[in-house]
Amino acid sequence: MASEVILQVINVSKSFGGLRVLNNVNLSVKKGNIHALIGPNGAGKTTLLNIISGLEKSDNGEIVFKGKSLRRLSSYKRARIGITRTFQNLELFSDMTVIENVMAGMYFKRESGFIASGLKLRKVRKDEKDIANRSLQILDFFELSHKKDEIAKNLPIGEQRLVELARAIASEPELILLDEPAAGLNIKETKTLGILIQKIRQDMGITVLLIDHDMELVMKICDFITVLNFGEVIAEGEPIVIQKDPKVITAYLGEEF
Amino acid sequence: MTLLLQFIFSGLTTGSVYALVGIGFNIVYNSTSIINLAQGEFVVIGGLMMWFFFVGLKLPFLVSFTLTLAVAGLVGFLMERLTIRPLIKKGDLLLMIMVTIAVSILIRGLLMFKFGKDPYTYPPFTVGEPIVFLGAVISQQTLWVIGITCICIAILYLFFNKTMTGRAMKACSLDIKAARLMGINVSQIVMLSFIISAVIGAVGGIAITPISLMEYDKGAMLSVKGFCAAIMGGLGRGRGAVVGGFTLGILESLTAGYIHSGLKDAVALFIMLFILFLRPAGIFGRSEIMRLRKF
Amino acid sequence: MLVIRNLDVYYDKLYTLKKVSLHVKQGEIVTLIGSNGAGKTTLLNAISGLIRPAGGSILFNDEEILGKTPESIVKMGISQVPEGRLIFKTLTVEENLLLGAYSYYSIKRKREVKEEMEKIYKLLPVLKHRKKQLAGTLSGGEQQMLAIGRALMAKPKLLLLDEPSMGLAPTVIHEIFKYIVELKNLFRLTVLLVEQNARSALKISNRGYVIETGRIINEGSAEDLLLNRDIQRAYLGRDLDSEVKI
Amino acid sequence: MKKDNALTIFVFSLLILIFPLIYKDTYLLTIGIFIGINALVAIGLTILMGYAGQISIGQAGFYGIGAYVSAILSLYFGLPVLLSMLLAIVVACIVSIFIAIPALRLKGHYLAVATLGFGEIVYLILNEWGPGGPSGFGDIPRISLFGYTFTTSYEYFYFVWSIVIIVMIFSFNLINSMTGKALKAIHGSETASATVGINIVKLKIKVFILSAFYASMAGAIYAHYVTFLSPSSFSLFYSVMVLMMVVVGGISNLWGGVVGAFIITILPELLRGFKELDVLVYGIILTIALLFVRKGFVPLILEGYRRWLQK
Amino acid sequence: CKEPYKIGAIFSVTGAASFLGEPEKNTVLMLVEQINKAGGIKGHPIEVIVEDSKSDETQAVLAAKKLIEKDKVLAIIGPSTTGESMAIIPIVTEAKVPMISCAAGASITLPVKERYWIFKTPQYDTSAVEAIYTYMKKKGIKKVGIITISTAFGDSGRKALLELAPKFGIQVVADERYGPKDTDMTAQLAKIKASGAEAVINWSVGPGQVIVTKNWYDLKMGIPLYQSHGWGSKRNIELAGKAAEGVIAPLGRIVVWDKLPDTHPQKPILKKYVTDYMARYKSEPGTFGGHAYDALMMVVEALKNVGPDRKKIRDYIETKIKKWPGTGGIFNMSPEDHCGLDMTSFEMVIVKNGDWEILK
Ligand SMILES: Nc1ncnc2c1ncn2[C@@H]1O[C@H](COP(=O)(O)OP(=O)(O)OP(=O)(O)O)[C@@H](O)[C@H]1O
Ligand SMILES: Nc1ncnc2c1ncn2[C@@H]1O[C@H](COP(=O)(O)OP(=O)(O)OP(=O)(O)O)[C@@H](O)[C@H]1O
Ligand SMILES: [Mg+2]
Ligand SMILES: [Mg+2]
Repeated sequence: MASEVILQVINVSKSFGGLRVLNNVNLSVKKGNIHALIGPNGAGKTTLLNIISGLEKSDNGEIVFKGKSLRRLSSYKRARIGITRTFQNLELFSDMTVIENVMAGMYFKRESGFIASGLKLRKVRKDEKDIANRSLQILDFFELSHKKDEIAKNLPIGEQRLVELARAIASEPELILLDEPAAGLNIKETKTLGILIQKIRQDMGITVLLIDHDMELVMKICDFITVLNFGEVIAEGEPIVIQKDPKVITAYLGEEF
Repeated sequence: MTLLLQFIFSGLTTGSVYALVGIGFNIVYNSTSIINLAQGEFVVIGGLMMWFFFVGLKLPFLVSFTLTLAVAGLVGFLMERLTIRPLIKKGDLLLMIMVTIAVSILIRGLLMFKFGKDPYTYPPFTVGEPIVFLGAVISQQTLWVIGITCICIAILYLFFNKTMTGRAMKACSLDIKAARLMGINVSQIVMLSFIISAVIGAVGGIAITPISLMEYDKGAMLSVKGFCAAIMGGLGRGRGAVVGGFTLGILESLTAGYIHSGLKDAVALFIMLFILFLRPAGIFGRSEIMRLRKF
Repeated sequence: MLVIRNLDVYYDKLYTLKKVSLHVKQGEIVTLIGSNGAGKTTLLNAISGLIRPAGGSILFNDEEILGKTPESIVKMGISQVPEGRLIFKTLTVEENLLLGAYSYYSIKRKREVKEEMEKIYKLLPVLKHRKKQLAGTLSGGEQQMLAIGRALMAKPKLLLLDEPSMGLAPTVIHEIFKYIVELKNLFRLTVLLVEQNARSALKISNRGYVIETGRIINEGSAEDLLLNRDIQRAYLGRDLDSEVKI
Repeated sequence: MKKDNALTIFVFSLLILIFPLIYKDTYLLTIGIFIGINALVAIGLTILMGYAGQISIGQAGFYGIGAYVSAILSLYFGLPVLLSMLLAIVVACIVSIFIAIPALRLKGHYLAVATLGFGEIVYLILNEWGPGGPSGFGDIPRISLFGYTFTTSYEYFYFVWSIVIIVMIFSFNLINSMTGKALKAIHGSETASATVGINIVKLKIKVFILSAFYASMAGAIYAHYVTFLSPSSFSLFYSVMVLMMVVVGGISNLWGGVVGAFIITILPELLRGFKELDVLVYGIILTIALLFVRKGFVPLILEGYRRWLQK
Repeated sequence: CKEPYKIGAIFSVTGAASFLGEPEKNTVLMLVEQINKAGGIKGHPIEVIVEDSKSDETQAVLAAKKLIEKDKVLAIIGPSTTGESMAIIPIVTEAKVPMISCAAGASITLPVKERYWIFKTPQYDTSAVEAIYTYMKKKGIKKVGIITISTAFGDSGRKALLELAPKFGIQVVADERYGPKDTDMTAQLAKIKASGAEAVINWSVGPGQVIVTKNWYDLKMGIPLYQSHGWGSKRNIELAGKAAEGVIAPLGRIVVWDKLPDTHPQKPILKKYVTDYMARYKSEPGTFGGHAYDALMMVVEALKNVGPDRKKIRDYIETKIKKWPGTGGIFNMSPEDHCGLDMTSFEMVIVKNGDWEILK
């Protein structure tokens, strides 16, 4: 796989009040990799993801995506240049249908504006048709098309997670950030999810940065792992290396693994 | 100097009323997340019922006072049982707020029916000349109002931060299901909050009527100003409502004094907006909390 | 201790639980496994009184609790760690824990509450460090710990756990399970556990039930279930397991 | 627009067309005109609240700006009425941008108070500096189209309702488009909307402008129909009534604005018989309506209609 | 029983201006009963359909439409406020229905040419102001501070006060305002005190005038307080208590009817009206109830003489209401004046020992 770096986190620190949550974190994600970020609860993983996606500002340091600093870009602009994400505590548009959720993910791809939409010009109709079709394709990919008209919040958690993933994929990102996608899924579903993530990387060429506590999943699908503890990177490497790293075992994995 | 002081006293007088209404808002907000826009009507009920018992029926002061609070509490109780309770589990805040508006119209209709449209008043709690301080005058009744306001926030502070019932109330506004899983009787607690806020509103009404008279339709204005006060100070925070209320009152009287009395409300509101734009969660509100809750 | 007979629940005229019967003896840990949407959460909510079943009976210590309010059920000693945590986001960690003790709190028992809180802090030290922090700003895992701690604060006789391991780091799961077993051994705490991670759940359990589209389809001792081939394939992810292990 | 919406609007337009032909009563027509005017304001608020999830208790402000600016331009500056109406709308839209930018940082009750504050400020300014001050001013010219001046209630009725129908069509198109989905998305989760590339601020501002557009248009029509303006028509009370219309009609459906405007406008007329007690009865009816209809009348009607179809 | 004559009435029975609409409505209901009991107009009972405009112009428009279209009334009395009157003028003019407004604004009947169908019974605000200023001139007061309520009532008073001051050699040194529901006016009064004014004039109705009086008293301003003609209700004296002592106001004779000489042409009417009203409603009709009295009686008199014809009613009122004693004064209508009253319809009255006393 190519070894070009797509995302670089350089010296990022972050405090809340007096609490230092991230401390000079450095991290590089290679294009085409599935990269995992693991660590104990409260280590700062979600915070780092928030900083990358622009929901939170870092105190210092820099995020570089495809060679460009993201400092001045607000969240929605980062999405537009190719970084989307899912959330640890689901953030679905819960009163919208499944397909509407996915279509919303493509919002910025449409070409027609506010007034044109109200007047329903021909190009608007075409635009919308395209978007609806593409959304259906994506739902097909996740085997969710039979539920396209259900209200999102009525789905079981597992499927909600998939819808969120589909929504993130819809905007055709280059990098997708997944925050505990397997939480609340049973082993079977987790396995399907693993396969899906691999397919996303394979078929769509999307780089994945993933957080999860499900070690079976992480060890199985990831190319590279970064371990965070108390806001600092304590280990980095391939799964086999990390599994055996004593620091990681005491801080995170426990003896059993 | 005297003039400035006089303006401030005047602001304190009006501000304390806003503060009391604002506190009432906070209590209900803290247990339900809704703004009870009938809060101003409780103040009116306080003033008018006090007149009814004290002047109309010529009962002794304390008896009238107690009876008035009882009536207000009863109205709060009925309002909660009949209108809020059927809706609260659905959690549609907007609907509940609209219902409080409808109830306020209803209460106003009732009060008009009973008391007509005339203003009412009765003698101040303590008779005597107004107090002169550095040339500025402040009436004794105003001191009463301010004192009562202070006592109310002190009690409420202790209640919400030191007692389990207070905490339980806050829990109810956050997540009804979870609150029930803690063993909290949500329906009772919400009822309690309506009663307390009604009683506090009525206390305010009893205290201000000698200063500012009371008529059946004063409630809407009080609700609006109290709402502004509560928001300006930061919703849910007792001292927020008080600081908000006094700020609003003093802003109004300073504008009236130094800028233009015709625009005093406009200027005060404008400054309120400005404060909100600087501090979207109000003076004492925490933006973290704002981020964590929808309302 | 808990006996459920022929419980029926429906949402919108569709059966979610159909004639479910199960029991949990005092001092037992019983696991409920089943796929997404099988009705596990619904069952726990029915026990807690959060939803009204259409028929059947739920006996707790030989007393019918079906139809009682959640408040009174909690007071009888049943406490739940709900799905989705449902912590009070804008209250502090400490306030959340205190509210856990709401059902028996009184001035006189203040000390008891304090002691209980210390125990929770010892089990989950993170919470102690964060006690003045707003619960909603905790990390996902920390919130899960708080939800568990809060339920334990109630000093329940019967603890209902709905996916307690969600979002928790492996070491923490381990700690919590260990603690629950300890409580069971020391105080004969009874536990009904719903868990996606069925294997580790069954490991600490005495017995288990398998629920599928609202019906109990299998039950037995934990060991039996762990060894059952169908169950292994469906819920324990045996084949996945073999692929991963290197 | 979806097919059933198109059909409903078509049937509705027919009804509007024939109504004045059957009822030749200008009292009813006048009520109809006010319903139409209120409906315009309510539709704007329905989009703002029901779809974008932004509360506003300040629509009277835009309504007032539309009315006053248009009246002043045509009366004192002698501009043609249509031009002054247009300019009034432009002014209201510009004002709305200045309000929206800071206000939309706020949410929930805070946003409610900020918009309330805005509405009150407009009212107080009209009261202080508007022509005639609190007493108001009259003799505002009537609407004229291509040299033809509208004088009768018929003309105003058709004029108002044609605009309502155009506005409905535009609004339906809008909310069924991608823009509508983005609005609902913002309502659902702002964080998530941002991370899928929706420019929340810009979109919110646009809807805010749209609602100001509708409200000021309604205000301008009001001014040139009644030909007399005083600030009291643009007080907080009006904002609250519009809010009530939206909630009573049903916040989640555009028709809610129209139905709500109908109910809230006509209710006081029906209650004229109660004389003294009308406030009380009004309060009781509102309370009961809210308690029992909850989601608003439109969803209730739709539900009934669906049941009826199934039979 | 013959067919009734229908007359429409639009009053602000509720809302901000209910202080006007309430006594007006009461008056009309009482009069209708009396007239019908006395046999009506040549055997025709009269029927007055009272609509509540809720102090709102839109509602007034609807009410006017209803009265004209549905009830086909012969004439309309009211509305109570200038704004509502202005709002319905185009409608009644178009429908050619005579209207006698109960609001004071000059623009209601001016320019008379355009207000062909419109009359009004209240005195102009300017008349009340003239009465005050004339009295002040006599007392040698040169500088006044004015404080007015920010409603139409206060505003038109304010305009008149500012406009007429130079004519009387009076200087307005402070011009303050307050809202209809304000609870404290100390700040404004303190400012007036500091401005060196020799008298305060408050122009308002409702609780505001009592609060101003109390604040004026508490501040010990040391200068006299004048109120508008809205002050004429005993309740105000009761509410303000001892603070009201010494307050001066131009009031219609209706308030001090019992202190008028028996020879005064208004006295019999006032006596009957006030005593009947008090007996029935346990409160005073005040100046405002009187406006409705005058309006209705004009229509009734016209009906008596010309019968049920809108145009004839109008013509009768314009040309035949001369030296006509009403509650508000002696009316002299003419094609140039559709109001017919001037400042002589007011008396300057001071509060002494909790009662009114006419100042000479
Ligand atoms: N607004 C805040 N104020 C104070 N502390 C905060 C705030 N937000 C997060 N924290 C703290 O920062 C730490 C890091 O949180 P973060 O959500 O990044 O953890 P995480 O690694 O994602 O953990 P988990 O695996 O449990 O999800 C936590 O200890 C949390 O309590
Ligand atoms: N409020 C509701 N209204 C309608 N249907 C519901 C509701 N809650 C749950 N259901 C349905 O009831 C069924 C059982 O849901 P339940 O939440 O009990 O499943 P679960 O076994 O806990 O699943 P999970 O593993 O996803 O937590 C599901 O099909 C779900 O869609
Ligand atoms: Mg996390
Ligand atoms: Mg579940």
